[in-house]
Amino acid sequence: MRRLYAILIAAGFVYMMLSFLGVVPGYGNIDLCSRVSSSFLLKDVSEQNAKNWLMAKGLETKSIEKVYGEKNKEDGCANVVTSIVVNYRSFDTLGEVTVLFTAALGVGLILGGTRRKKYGLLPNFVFRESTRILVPLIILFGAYIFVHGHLTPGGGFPGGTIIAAAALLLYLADEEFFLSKVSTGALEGSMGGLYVIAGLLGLAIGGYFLYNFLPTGRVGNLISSGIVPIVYTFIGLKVGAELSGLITDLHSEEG
Amino acid sequence: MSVFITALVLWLLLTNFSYSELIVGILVSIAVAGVFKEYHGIKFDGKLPIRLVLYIFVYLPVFIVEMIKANIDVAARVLNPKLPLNPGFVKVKTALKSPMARLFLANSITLTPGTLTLEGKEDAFYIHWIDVKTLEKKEEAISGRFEGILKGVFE
Amino acid sequence: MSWNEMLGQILMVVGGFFYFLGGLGMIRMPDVYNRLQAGTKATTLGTFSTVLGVGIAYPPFLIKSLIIIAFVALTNPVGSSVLARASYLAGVKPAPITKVDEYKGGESS
Amino acid sequence: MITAFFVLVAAGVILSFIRILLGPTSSDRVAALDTMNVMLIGTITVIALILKRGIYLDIALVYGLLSYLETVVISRYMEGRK
Repeated sequence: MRRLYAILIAAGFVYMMLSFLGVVPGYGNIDLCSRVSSSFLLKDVSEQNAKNWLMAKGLETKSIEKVYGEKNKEDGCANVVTSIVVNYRSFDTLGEVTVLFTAALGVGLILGGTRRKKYGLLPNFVFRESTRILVPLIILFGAYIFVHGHLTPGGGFPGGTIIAAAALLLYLADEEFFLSKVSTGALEGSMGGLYVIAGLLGLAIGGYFLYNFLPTGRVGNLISSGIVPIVYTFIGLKVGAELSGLITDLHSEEG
Repeated sequence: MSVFITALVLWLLLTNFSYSELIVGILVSIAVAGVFKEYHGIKFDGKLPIRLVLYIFVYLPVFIVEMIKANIDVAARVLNPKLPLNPGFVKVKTALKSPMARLFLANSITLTPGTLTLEGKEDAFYIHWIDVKTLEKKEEAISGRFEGILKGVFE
Repeated sequence: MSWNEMLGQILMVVGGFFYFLGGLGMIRMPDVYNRLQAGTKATTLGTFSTVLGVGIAYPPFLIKSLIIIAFVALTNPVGSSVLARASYLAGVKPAPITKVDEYKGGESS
Repeated sequence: MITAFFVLVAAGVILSFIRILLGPTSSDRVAALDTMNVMLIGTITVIALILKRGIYLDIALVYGLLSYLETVVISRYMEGRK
């Protein structure tokens, strides 16, 4: 009976995969690469490319400012979601970071101890050594994700989560490793404070909270879109420190 | 220092090259190397280029040939209707000392025909072997091909 | 279709065949250690072949494909090794045809 | 040819999925899940090739990292439970 159920569910899975085959277009038949946002994402925003795109759509090449110029003027983000999350609705993001901070604080109050919980078994040798190689590279990858948050999908929250994943890997691989609570607390507190200070600087310079006061630059470069990458760096470090502290709390015991 | 160089190379591979990327990459790599001043397993010295050349031109071809042989082996076993298996857990001694060389040896053992590393102790690996032929010559049959090469590359 | 796309697609189909072998090994092998053997080897070579095929068929992806290959080569054997040791220590019995056992109930501490 | 790839991968994924549903012990299930995850990494890169989006390669890398973490966490949990 169990096998029958298994085969039935697998047949449903087959049907799902086959229906997916119809959705995927054939090789070379896709038109996505001529979309504007795609050329922003691939950092190929030269004017010649824009002209080619407009010619292909049958539009006049005079409207090139309409496609590229305005976006460049306003916020300079290639990624629309980032420009909404960190530029237009940045106060909302500050609130979200505060919610996460409160959750981490609650877990720390309830579960926080000063000693590390031991598994009682040494981890596998292969796992120990490979973790020692992997962890710095994983943290670098997390930094890559949140520094490039305004160019590619990603940003502070996924980057911070990847940093916390590296911390979890360290806890699993090393019996002695214990992240000191002072360092994570100091990092998260200072990053949250810097976020608010960036907002207050915007208030002082531009007249309202979290004003984008730096020049926006050219879309597609790394140094563009004003304070957005800086704020995303703050958010990424803060979320990474918070989630690492949460993992530390879950790994510690009283006494 | 070695962490810094590795991190910077990985950063430049991940991004398209420009000067601002280079500057930010240097900053991030300094931060990562500062955090992992003590806890890391990436260490190398001035002989790195020789080792890299040796690694690419001596180790990798042997490794890839062994991997393709492993897969043909697995395919033959899986597609055979009689399923010829004779599994067992064996202990294999090794002479390698540096952790990196032993890590690569363990991974090579896992990816070559019919063997899977379970655990490494001070001087030995415990291995699940899918087809135990003999118990005397097991070192030569399992790890002999790689051990000399890795000793030359890493030590 | 140029030669590199052709080569890339051939590599991809070879990789898909190894993926299929991995799935078949998962079904046919008698116990968890043999299953891990089949699964790990077949999927690692399948991923090498597929991702290298993608990199060859479209050269702008080549560098990131190599990074993915290095990552999979470093993590996949480690993962299966950890899982094999864990299932041994958790008391999963090997299949009855297993003759030799020099690991003896996990003499690690 | 891409269609042939998808058919082969679908067959492999379905076989390991049946193993997830049947598996007598939980380590069988985790092994099958690990195999399936690696297959999906390859599939994501092929989809990146079809749609010509470099972003999906990053997604494949993150997916690989998370699947590795999942395998390791479940393994350590099973070890400690004994």
